[in-house]
Amino acid sequence: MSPQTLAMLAKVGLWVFFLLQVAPVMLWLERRAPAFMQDRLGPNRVGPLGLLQGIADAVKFIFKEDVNPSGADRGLYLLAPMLALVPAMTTFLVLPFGPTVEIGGHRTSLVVIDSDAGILLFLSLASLGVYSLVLAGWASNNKWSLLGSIRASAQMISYELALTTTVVCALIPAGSMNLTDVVDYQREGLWQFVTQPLGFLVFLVAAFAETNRLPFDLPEAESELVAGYHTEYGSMRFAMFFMGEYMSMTTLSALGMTLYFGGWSLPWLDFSQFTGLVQALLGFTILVLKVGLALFFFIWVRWTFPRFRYDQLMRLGWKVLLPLAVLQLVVTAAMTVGGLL
Amino acid sequence: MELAAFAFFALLALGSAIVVVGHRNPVYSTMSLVVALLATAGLFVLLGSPFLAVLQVLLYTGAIVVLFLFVIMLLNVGRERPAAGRGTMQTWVAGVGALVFFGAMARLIWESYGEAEAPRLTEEFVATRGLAELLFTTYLLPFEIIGLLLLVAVVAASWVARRPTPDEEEEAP
Amino acid sequence: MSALDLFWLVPALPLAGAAINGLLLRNSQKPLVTAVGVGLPGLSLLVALAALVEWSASVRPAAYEQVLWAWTAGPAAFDVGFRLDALSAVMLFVVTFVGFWIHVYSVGYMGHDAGYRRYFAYLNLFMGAMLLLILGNNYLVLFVGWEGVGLCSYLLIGYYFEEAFPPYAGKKAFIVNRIGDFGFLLGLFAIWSTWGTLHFGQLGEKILADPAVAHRPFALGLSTAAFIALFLFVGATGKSAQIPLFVWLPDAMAGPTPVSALIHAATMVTAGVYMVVRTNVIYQLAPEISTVVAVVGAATAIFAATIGIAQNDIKKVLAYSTVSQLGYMFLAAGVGAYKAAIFHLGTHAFFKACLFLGSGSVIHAMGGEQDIRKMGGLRKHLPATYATFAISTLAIAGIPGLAGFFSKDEILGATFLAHVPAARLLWGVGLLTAALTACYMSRLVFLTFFGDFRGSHEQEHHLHESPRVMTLPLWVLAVGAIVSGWIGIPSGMWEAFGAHDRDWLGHFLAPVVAVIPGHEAGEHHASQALELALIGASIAAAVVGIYLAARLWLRRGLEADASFAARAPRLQKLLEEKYRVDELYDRIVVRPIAKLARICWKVIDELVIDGGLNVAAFLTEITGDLGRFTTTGNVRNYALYFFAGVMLLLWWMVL
Amino acid sequence: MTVPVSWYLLLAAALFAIGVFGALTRRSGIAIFLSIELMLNAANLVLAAYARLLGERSGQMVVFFALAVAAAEAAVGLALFIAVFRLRKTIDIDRINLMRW
Amino acid sequence: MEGGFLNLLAGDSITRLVFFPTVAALPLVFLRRASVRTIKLYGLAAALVEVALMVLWAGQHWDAAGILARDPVLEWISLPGLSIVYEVGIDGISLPLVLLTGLLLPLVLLGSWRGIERWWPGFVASMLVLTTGILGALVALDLFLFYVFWEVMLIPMYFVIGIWGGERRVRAAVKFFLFTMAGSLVMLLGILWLGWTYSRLAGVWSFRYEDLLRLELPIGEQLWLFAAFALAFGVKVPMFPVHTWLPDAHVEAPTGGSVVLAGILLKLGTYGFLRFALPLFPHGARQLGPWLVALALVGIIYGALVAWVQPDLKKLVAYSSIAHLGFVMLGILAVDLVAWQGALIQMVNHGLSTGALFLLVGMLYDRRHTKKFEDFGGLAKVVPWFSFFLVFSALASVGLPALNGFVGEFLILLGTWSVGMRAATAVAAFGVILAAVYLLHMVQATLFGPITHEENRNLRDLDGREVAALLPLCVLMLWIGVAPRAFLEPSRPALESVLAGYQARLEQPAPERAELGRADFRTASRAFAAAAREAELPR
Repeated sequence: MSPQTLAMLAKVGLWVFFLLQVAPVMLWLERRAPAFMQDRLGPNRVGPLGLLQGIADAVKFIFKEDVNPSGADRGLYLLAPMLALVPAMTTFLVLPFGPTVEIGGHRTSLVVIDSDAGILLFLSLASLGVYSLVLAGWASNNKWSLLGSIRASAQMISYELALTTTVVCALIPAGSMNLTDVVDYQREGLWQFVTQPLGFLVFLVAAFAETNRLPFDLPEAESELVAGYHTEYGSMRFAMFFMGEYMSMTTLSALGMTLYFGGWSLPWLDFSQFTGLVQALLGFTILVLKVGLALFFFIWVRWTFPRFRYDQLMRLGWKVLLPLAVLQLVVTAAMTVGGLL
Repeated sequence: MELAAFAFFALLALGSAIVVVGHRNPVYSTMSLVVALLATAGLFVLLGSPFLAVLQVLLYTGAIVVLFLFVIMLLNVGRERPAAGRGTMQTWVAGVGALVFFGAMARLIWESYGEAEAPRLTEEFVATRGLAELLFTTYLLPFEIIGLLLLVAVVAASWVARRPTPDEEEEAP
Repeated sequence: MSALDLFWLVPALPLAGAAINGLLLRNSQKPLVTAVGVGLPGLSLLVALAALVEWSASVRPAAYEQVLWAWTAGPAAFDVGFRLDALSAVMLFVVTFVGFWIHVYSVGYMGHDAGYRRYFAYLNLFMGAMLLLILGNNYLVLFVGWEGVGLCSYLLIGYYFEEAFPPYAGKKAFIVNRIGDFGFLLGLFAIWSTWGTLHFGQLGEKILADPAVAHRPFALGLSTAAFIALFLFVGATGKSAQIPLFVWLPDAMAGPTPVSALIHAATMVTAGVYMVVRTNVIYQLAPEISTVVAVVGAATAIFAATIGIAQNDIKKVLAYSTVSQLGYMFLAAGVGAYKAAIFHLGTHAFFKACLFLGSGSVIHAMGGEQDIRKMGGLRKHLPATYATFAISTLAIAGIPGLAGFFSKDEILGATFLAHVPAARLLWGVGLLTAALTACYMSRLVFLTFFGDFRGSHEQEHHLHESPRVMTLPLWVLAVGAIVSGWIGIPSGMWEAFGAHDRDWLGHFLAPVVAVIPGHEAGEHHASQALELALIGASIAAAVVGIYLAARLWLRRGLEADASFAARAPRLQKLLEEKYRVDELYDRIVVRPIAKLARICWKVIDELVIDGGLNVAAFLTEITGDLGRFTTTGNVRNYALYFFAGVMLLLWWMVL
Repeated sequence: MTVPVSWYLLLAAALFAIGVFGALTRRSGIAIFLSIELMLNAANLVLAAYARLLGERSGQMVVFFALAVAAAEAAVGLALFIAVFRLRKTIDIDRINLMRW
Repeated sequence: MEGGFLNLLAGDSITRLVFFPTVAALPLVFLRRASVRTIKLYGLAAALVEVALMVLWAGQHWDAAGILARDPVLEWISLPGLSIVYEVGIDGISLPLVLLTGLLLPLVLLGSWRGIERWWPGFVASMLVLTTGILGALVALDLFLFYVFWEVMLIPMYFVIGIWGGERRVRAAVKFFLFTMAGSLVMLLGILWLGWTYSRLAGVWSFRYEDLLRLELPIGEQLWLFAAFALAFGVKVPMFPVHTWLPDAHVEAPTGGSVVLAGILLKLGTYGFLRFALPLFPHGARQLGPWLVALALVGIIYGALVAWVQPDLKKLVAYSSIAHLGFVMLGILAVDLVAWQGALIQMVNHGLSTGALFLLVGMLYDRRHTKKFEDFGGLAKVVPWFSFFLVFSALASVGLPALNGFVGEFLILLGTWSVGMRAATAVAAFGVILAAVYLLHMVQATLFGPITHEENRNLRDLDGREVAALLPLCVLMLWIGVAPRAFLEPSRPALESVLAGYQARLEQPAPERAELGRADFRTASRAFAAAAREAELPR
């Protein structure tokens, strides 16, 4: 087994481990944090501070009977939840969590795929996420679901534009689609949320929409569509959507951090003083912490804002965010050309 | 190694393609088209342009095909009713035609290239940079035009698909 | 400013009169209309006379030319110009003089007619055209007048257009004339293409310069001269009502009587003769055609005379006599006696005009009645008319001392002595015609003025002599009918009585008749005895004719006709129906053409051509229908076609 | 070992042929559309293959443009389908023969 | 280029003459709400202005030599290797027809005053645009341009017949359209062939009259091309077998339409022969000439005969046009200066007399809404002025000397005879007889005889407007008849030069393969050559 393969496996493992933890943790957090905000307890029976609540839920999901709604298109009905995981489980491939380091006499960059088209890969994989929603909604032969998925796909396609544009903005100064370069660029200069506040804002909102989080969670708006595209899903399949959503939140947050908050780096912290392995772990930890903050922010927002109406959503996406993003694009391009960045 | 990859993707592409044209259920067709496209993307990688591969995924699978699905749902297209009557004749002609076409092309290709080896992939051939330079120098004008085209397409689409005004409604048969 | 400079006024004045009367004046302004309608022709008469005097004083015998403006330029350059020479001088006098008096007469005759103004407009127009005809210095102007008079005769014949027949008659006249003009035109073309000019003077010079040209074979196996002569003569037959184109003249009597007098007796119908004489140089170079002219003339003369006997319409009789007299003139022209032709033309103008006006006076008195069977004994009621009518009749009959005698005798003499085949035969025919003429004219007189009145009572009741304005012209013309003969007493006659030749008109017209080098045969002088014999013959003919008429109609009145009808019904009917020539033409010419026309329209146009097109259109539609089946409206089919196309392309490019 | 480019071409031809067959036989407008996309894809493959064979990137450029055009075409085409569906309540093209006679 | 064109349009130019009517037609779009009367007056005003422009132009450019100006040449469509130019000019050949067109325009509007009931703006606009098309075709010196105008001419006429015509108007309009198209498409092929041949020899495509005149084509090509052109023009003329559209078109067309159709459009055919078909393909013309002569003669006799038996005034006049145009064709095919002079003047004559006749028929139709002979008779008593004008025009049409018709016919026949076509002349002259037959038939059946229909007893006589429409025509008829020289002379030099070039090219045998003619044959029309030197293409 060649060292390259070994390193590769190591990186992937690291990510997968992390991502798998996200869901239960978030499950807990999603309960406790609002409780904390609303000055109540939240789940605190299972384990200390109800920390094991997630485990319990997981067990519940696993052992629940899974039902196949009548008239559902079985194949797709089954396929949909798995697809939900695809983007989440793949997009991290291009996220760097450290500089290029020397481990065991082998130089390796701390990113799974160190590709020129890295960010594109991220986006394209992320764009596959919509399929799960669409298929889920369609396959489960339920008009609520269908509506939900239609909304979802429309919403995601719309906001992808804004998102992608802002991402491009973030890439321009670094002059590379390789996220490693982006991070390096921020390490030398300012973090980009300073230089591109507008872009960051748009990115943020778009990210919420992309992940169907409040205030943009219309696809699964309980009050209108019961639960949207995954109305008919239960047990593990539902859990998959669940995990998919959190994972994509995570990866998207990670992307955001990488683009606007210097990714794995910290200011005034010189990695080169550590050994390779330490660098790797340190970088990863920093990234995870940042992502954690972001996730908390997600929850925070969720319990802060009311839900948008569908037409408002669309209008916001097309008539506000997209223009703003384009504006940012122009500005950034101008500044870059002008040498300000 | 490459051979294996090629075989994998090629078979995947062919199989899914057949499903695309064969399956009665438009959603299945669409999904298998996605697969075919992804397979093609893989082939693009093998052909030394990861950039194209990524674009393929981003544009086709990410946007276009989603649009298809979207429409399918919007119109709630059910299973296609089986071909009947004149269709069969059509089918035969089409099938034979397709075969002949393939035969002709195959012969043509084989006679022209046979086992011709492609030059080894070089770093700068694979690199996206070269492509970018080409895009923003030689192909700048087409690039802009394409942009325009897309704009027009969007406007046209939104116009065509608009909800018909009452008077148009009544002239609908 | 001499009169000759104002020469152009001669035709211009009547034309102006026509314009004024036709376009400016109103029906209500009758006096003014009269003043213009009669005054301007009178004026032009005066100008003409002045010009004649001045010309004969200064220019004569040369011709006076006056070019007004260039009609066309370039290779085919023609001028609008006038020519005054002996020939046109004679014509000018006759036309203006007779014409003027007929205008005067019309004032009375048409006095009560609603279309008085229109009538005078037409009449003036005619005068103008006629003057153009005779004064033009080239064939083009002549042709302009030629057609102009044709137009006027058309308009005047159809003057009473509310009735059915007159317009028809007018149309007939115009079209028949057109047929003649067809020949005339071709003749002109031949002249122009041969000698490159239509100018009388230049033409004469050119021909005489090299007569050989005229003998070159041209077309239809004829020499140039023959061709031209023949076709010009065709024109003449049309205008002057000769066989075969005489049919229009009798019908032309549908017009007002003064018109018949002016146009269809005195002036227009003689245009053919004038033209032939004008072209005598060519005719002299084409003896064979001259013979044709003579024969046609003679035939027409006898033919019309025979018809004249059986007619009962006073104007018809006169019409046929006109035809036959015209025949005389052509006979003369044909045998080369051009002077005689013109001479007879002049005399005839007087007495025939007088006769027509007289008949008009009779008709006037009879309240429009024209049938002599309803007349009789008018002598008492219309003394003046009777007197003048009788004089003219004697004149036309050829009673010695009167105009007709001299001219007719000269013609007969010339014919007898002419160098044409069967001259004697022609002479015989002429003589017979003379007798017949005397006969039917006397019949006319006897039936009209003698015997007792056969008309209805109210007719008899308001029989009255015409007003002075009408009788005066009658007298004037009657006098003319007497004296006009004296100016041209033929040289033959002088010789016959051993007197010195005082043929003033002959000498006057001499320069007109071209002398062809190599043709100076001339008419060889006959012996005195022969001349006397000839004179006697013609006198005898006249006397016999009158005697016969007296025997028959003076004594027996209408029974004469009846018994004749009883004795030879078929012949009588044939004559009364004018040999059914009209019917013949109708059957062999008009109907077939009409039929052809219908066939062209209905069969060729609508059936063949349009039908063919419709067939084509139908085929197109069929193919379209077939093609239509390919457009199933099914996209996949279209796609399949498209794909097939691609395959073909592929096949073509690859394999 | 490497794969001869002609194989890619053959594959593309096969894909194209399949697409053709689908386009000609399917009744659902959407399905036909999918087949067409398939053909387009095959064409892209050919282009890329030639780019590879000739070591000339223009082919890839063209693919790039082809993608964009495909996007436009899809947008308009689908819009058309929607419009047609509004009128005819079906996108079974055997039932949509407005162009008939 | 546009700038150049606009400058021309603004300046004192042929272009202005050509396009003024169209420009004048534009405001009608906004006048849609205006009252009919306003529209009529506006149209009339525009027409009169056009006439004024023409007269001024003619007055300025008049030249004893008859060489008139041409506009500077503009690049119109210029692609590498292909230059189609906008090139217009007037010489003695086109001038009379141009003036005739201008003259007829206001008269047509006056004549249609009452006849046209609906949608005057459209009618006026059609007429104006039609005028532009006609003038354009008359002055175009680039065959491509000529073809464009040729078709432009077609469309308004199609509408005029199809919208304002009688009850079977559409059929007539379509028939008219198809006939003309069928012909002109073949001509288009011919034109393209010429351009292509030229490009083979000169390396660059060109459709300029100047350039194409240099082509010396082999006899075969000449035959085909001449046939193609002859078909197009022959349909327009119309010559015998392809004439059947004319009666229908005329019967259905409104008065104005008929006038323009007979007055000018038909002349475009004969003009085409004179300007293009003969000079471009001398040998072809010489070989096919006799056949066309035969057709022309058939047309003369045939048209006359058929006219005679028509039950309908308008149809009679229509068929008479066929006969008259037959004369013109005969004259043109005689290839003789005199004959050509006659043909040219005869075109004008026919425009005047037939125009007047159609106007009169229209006026009668306005009063009685019928054109059948059996409904008339004895009108002379009721409407003397109408009768006067009718007889006058009819006589002019008959070819009575001292009226215009005679001048043309006489010169034509004279020329035809003098070039040795005697039989033909004889036949044609026979046609003159028939002309008298049918026209007098018309006059008699309409005006003379007893009044058979009571409703005819109290018809209105012509009013001032109608007289105003007729008087100019009649005056011209008389004037041309009495003193044609003034009308013949200006065009003689142009005709002479065309004739000279034609005969010069005939002297050389047709080459085996197409070639560019030598310089001395360069242009049949020296007049244009001269003008061309000033206005060469800005290279």
